[in-house]
Amino acid sequence: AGTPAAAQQIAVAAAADLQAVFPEVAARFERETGRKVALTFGSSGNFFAQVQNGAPFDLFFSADIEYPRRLQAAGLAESGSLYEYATGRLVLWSRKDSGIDAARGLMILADPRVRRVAIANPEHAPYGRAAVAALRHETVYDAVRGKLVLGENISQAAQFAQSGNADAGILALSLALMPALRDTGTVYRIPDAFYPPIVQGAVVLAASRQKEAARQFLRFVERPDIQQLMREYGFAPAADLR
Amino acid sequence: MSPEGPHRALAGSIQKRLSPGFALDVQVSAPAGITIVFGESGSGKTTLLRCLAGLDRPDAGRIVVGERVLFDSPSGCNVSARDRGVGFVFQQLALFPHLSVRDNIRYGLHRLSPEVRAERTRAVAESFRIDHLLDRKPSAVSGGERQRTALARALVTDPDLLLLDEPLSALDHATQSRIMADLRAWNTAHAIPILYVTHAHREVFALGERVMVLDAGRVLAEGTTHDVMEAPAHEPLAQLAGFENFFDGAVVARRPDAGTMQCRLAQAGIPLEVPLSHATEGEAVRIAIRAGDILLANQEPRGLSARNILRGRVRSLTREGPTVRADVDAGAAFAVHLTPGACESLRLEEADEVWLIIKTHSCRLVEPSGALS
Amino acid sequence: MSPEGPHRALAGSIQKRLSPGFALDVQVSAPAGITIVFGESGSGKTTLLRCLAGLDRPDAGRIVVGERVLFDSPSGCNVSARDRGVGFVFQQLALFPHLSVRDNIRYGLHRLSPEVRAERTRAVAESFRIDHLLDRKPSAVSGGERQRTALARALVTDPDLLLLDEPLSALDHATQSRIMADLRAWNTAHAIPILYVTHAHREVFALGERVMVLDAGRVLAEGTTHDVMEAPAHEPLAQLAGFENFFDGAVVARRPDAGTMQCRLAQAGIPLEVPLSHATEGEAVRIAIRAGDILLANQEPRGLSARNILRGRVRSLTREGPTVRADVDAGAAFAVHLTPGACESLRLEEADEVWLIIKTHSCRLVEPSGALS
Amino acid sequence: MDYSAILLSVKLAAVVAAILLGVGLPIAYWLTFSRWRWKFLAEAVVALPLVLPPTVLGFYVLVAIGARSPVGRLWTSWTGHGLAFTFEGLVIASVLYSLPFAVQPIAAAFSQVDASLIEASSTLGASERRTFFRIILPLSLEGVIAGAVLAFAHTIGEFGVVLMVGGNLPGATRTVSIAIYDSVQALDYAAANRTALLLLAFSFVVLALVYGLRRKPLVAI
Amino acid sequence: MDYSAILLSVKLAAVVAAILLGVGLPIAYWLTFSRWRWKFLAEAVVALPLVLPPTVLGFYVLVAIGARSPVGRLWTSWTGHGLAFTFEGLVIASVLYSLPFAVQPIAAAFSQVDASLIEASSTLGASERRTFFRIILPLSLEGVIAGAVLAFAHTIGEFGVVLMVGGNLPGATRTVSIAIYDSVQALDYAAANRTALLLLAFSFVVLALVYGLRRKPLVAI
Ligand SMILES: Nc1ncnc2c1ncn2[C@@H]1O[C@H](COP(=O)(O)OP(=O)(O)OP(=O)(O)O)[C@@H](O)[C@H]1O
Ligand SMILES: Nc1ncnc2c1ncn2[C@@H]1O[C@H](COP(=O)(O)OP(=O)(O)OP(=O)(O)O)[C@@H](O)[C@H]1O
Ligand SMILES: [Mg+2]
Ligand SMILES: [Mg+2]
Repeated sequence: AGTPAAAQQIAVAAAADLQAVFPEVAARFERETGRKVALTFGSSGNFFAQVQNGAPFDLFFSADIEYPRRLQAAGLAESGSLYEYATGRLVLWSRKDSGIDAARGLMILADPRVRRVAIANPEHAPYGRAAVAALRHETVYDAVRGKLVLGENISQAAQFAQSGNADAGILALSLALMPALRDTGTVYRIPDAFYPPIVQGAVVLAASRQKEAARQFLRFVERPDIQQLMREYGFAPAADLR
Repeated sequence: MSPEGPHRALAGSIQKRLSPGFALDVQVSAPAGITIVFGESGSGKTTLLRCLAGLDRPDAGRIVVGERVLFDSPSGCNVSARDRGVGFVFQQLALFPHLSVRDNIRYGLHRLSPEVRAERTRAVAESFRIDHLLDRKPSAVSGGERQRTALARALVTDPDLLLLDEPLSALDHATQSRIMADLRAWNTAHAIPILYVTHAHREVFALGERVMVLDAGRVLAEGTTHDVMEAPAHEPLAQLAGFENFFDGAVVARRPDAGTMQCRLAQAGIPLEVPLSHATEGEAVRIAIRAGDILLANQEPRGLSARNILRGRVRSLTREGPTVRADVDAGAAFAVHLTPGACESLRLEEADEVWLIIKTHSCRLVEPSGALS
Repeated sequence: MSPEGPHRALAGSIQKRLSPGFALDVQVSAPAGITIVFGESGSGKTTLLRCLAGLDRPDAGRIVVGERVLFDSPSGCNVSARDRGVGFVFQQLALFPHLSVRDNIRYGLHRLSPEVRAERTRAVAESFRIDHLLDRKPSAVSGGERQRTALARALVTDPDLLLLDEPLSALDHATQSRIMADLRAWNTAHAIPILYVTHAHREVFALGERVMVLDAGRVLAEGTTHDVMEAPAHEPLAQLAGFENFFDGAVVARRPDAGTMQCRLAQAGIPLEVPLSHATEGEAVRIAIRAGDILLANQEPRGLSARNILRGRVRSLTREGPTVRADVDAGAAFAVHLTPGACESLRLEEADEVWLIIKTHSCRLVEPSGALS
Repeated sequence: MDYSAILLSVKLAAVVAAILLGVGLPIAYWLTFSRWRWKFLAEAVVALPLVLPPTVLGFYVLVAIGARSPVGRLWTSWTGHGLAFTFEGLVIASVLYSLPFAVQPIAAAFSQVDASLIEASSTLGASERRTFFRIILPLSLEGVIAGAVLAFAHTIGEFGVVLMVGGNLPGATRTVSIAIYDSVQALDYAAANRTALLLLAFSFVVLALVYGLRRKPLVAI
Repeated sequence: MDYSAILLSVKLAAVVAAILLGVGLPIAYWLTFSRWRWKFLAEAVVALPLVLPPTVLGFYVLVAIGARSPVGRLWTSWTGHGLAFTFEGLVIASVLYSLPFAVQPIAAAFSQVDASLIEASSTLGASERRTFFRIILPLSLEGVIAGAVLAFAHTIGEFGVVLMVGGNLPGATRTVSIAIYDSVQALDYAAANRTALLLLAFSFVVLALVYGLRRKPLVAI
């Protein structure tokens, strides 16, 4: 990462749920600044481990604010750079041909016709934790518990539901808005109050050699027009819930 | 129904091209009993056996054992090796390396009851003197023991046709003789056709009622051991049959009434009386004489019926296995075999003057090499 | 420095246990030249060769070729097979199946320049008549051709010691004779020790200056071919050497001045004059007579120096390879070999009355089987 | 520590290895001894599952056995429940994915068996079946062991396919590889290390037993 | 379509297969011919990398060669840049992970070579090296091909280890398997299918070439 050409480019590690929106964000940034942005999507847990071992990223947009926080505490992220750039939102999604109308809310999951419910793994995925909280909130958790199948991440949970192997899935709104799901399923927006906010945080990494450019991108994401774009893709601005 | 009857005989015609330089093209017929397949290295003996066993597919031909058609190219019939009921001893043995000698032997007996298997295995192992090796792997027995194992493995299955590719080549004479006796006894009891490939004259005479001689993929001669080996028609055959003396000559006079002809050898003009043939006077002939058919005397013999008596001088005496070979110069060079006893009783020494006594009927007229092919 | 000198000789003592039932324990010494290793199947010939070549490690012993120690158990010296400079023809050939005949032959020549390799390969292939097969894989040549390839592969490397395990067993007599002549010429040119395992008497007499006879892992006899094969000390050795007649007898009278003893055979009390030995009067002896050393006459012979003349009757006449075997009942059963020529000139028929003529010195006194081991 | 996950993995790997031997031996046999001209194309196809990332292969399998596929429907009509997220589904996916590991070494070993031994067997009246079980298979033992070990170990370690088809159900489809992965993702490295160590130790013992107890390499004649 | 990812994968797989042949042949040779009593333990160790989930193995490799490890620091002091998240790092991780796929079939093939041919070679004065290259290796060709194919195909398809050690950096360590994975994760199935199909087609051609062009199976004498 030492060549001048590479110096022009900001390497961004981004949580998997940003896969829909970030290419657009990066494109706009490039258009405005002429700086290229290299996006890498993946599991936040993996990024955390990689950053600890010297991954050459300038910025880390995590799906879970816990990871950037820890990086900052360990001195691996620039102190004070932590920024809550968005909040994830949950939906209940079901295939149109499954005979289950997701719009009827989480209670439908207790229906015996619903045999499998896909969520992300609550052990390490924020959307999974939120899904469990929402189920608890609606007091269907005990009824649904035995029906849960766990995806490694929220994307995989979506694949379970979308392929029809799970009758319903508790997914990220950002995914439900993607054409593959939007056109084929029924959706229920789970109220924000049912689960603790899925606050997503970003940091500039301490090892970055172009911190100024990294900060610039971070500020760019803060801009109202970009936040609006994020909203269109299913994210709430972090400030909304604070 | 006599067990020797033609109903168990092998009859076949096989054509098979192996390389641009070699093609097998033979008619083979073998009654019950041992037929020796004889021929120089590379003459196609193994190929013939492989075709009969169904391991190689002939390009064309037909193979019948008894009433059973094993292969017939026009009709596309081709019985698989495993259903041919053929016992095969491979030249390279092909013992199963991971099985004990016992398991090798009883491998082909899987359709029989355990008791019968055990009994047959025991019996054949005993008769081939490998019963003390039954639990060893083939890698832990000697070359000759391996050969006996391979033979036992093929014989024990009671095949309808037995194909043996030099089965005794790695054995000492005593063991060979014992196994040949076993084989003869087996043959009497089973009366199936046996093709037996060998290079050893010893085995030819000891075992074979019939001989089939191959040369360059063709049948050079076929018939009883006596006819083929004693009266060979061609020089190559004569060489294979162990004739050592070959001479060019010309017919001087025919004596149809006596059944003889007078010839003159090209070398030194030696006169020789030979059996009558179709050759006309003046025609060139080729004469073959077996070294063992010539008698040696250390004084001029008198009053003998033999018409050919030549004077010569011993050039050298060499011991060759059980016989002594004398090279005698009698105008032409003659090789003569004697027993060591005869050699001693004649008190033969090199450079001695001797007389060669050659019976008329020991002189065979053969087609010279060139006339063939 | 004569090439026959002891400086190139092989000397060794080898002990090796293969199984509870078999152990090799031999002293071996072989000067430059061909030493035949002879012995029945399973007697340890291959094991001996493998130890010499460094393929098996003796339990104890010492192996020296010329001045060079190849193995010495006390000092722990054990030169690896590849550094022993030994040429080995395996009984099972062990040709490399993925290499052409040419590449097999030149495999051992990797240290030479390409021209020398090519030339040597060409020369040896020509002399073994496999030059037309050079481009084929071993699987596409005949058994005898494979054997010639294996021999060529070992000879071409110019070894310091040559170990041949039945190298000609799959060849016809004519090819055998040609290769034996080549081998004798090669031997003259190279003057290294050659150990040559064979079961064929033919090869023993044609090639060997010296013979070493193994039996059950021990050296039964050793010496010049003549001494070992003509005057065997034991009955087993005599059997291996091709003696066919064995008789029990007892000494009747010793005649030290004549160098003879008068004996009487246990069967039918037949009197027989034999060479003098240490046996005392009345002592039991075992007498061996080679079938080829007995002369047959069809009328009572007169004025012969031979002292043993027995009257008998022909029981059967059998053709055996190049000789005829007559079984004669002369009180005891005698096997007699004649040449076919002699047989015909005597006009022998079964049941004819004949006289057996046995020279005193054709009767060998041997230790009976039981006396051994 | 998640012992049930370890047990499940071992069970899965054993079942998969056993099935792969059952399926892999005939395939390897055909690949080795068939004289079909275009056989090499089939050989290439056998190796193909390998080049797909496991999760992607898993995704395709998920679609193929899913409720909407004919296979899935057939299975559901038989058993009353879907294939996905069941042990059976895991087995199918793992068998597919590990097939090349079993077939390739076995086929390679078969092709090294001396053809003359096969000929000898047939002249002794043995059926193809008997020749296979008594001659070809024992002489290829090393290759068969290699294939079985690769299939077994690989199934223990595989998690992409398993995750995709299994759905991480504790006790049913949560294998030890997923458990370790989850611990790593949850940044619980200590737990991950413990489980990994246990798994390694166990696997080591199993493999050492396999290698230690197998027969000595054979020497051909 | 991400051609650079395909290229990268092919390059990685080729380099890894080549290295695995270089490393795997001696290891397989030792495993086959060594007379060490405890050899079977070493055989078990060789198969061990397989039983760990790839991402977990990748995680351990990352820690082992990462910026904070001695290996990583040494490498950085030599080359000026880290080992993790580079092509070299990918190579190391993949070699480790695919080692058993190369070693096992090769060792199995070696053990089937007729011992008397090795003896014959040594009596002809050949060094161990020459015997290996001229006799053992060619006679084990099928097994070596199987090992190389498994290593190659497996490296193409592997993504757990590569993801962890490589970090999915476009152009540098984003292999085609990760690219397909990304497409599936982004629910862009059309893109995933296109890339997967292309990859399958390409791999099929490569494998068919390998199998079609290899020499006929040899028949031992
Ligand atoms: N690996 C082994 N383990 C146990 N016994 C063996 C082993 N190899 C050979 N033997 C036995 O040792 C004896 C000698 O074997 P060797 O191969 O040296 O005999 P040979 O004289 O070469 O016989 P042949 O003429 O039949 O080849 C035989 O009885 C054989 O059964
Ligand atoms: N697969 C093959 N391809 C081409 N030529 C072959 C093949 N197999 C054998 N030959 C050739 O065919 C001829 C006959 O071979 P075959 O093995 O039948 O001879 P043979 O009579 O058994 O000889 P031997 O006594 O040496 O065993 C030989 O010249 C040999 O070189
Ligand atoms: Mg042959
Ligand atoms: Mg031997």
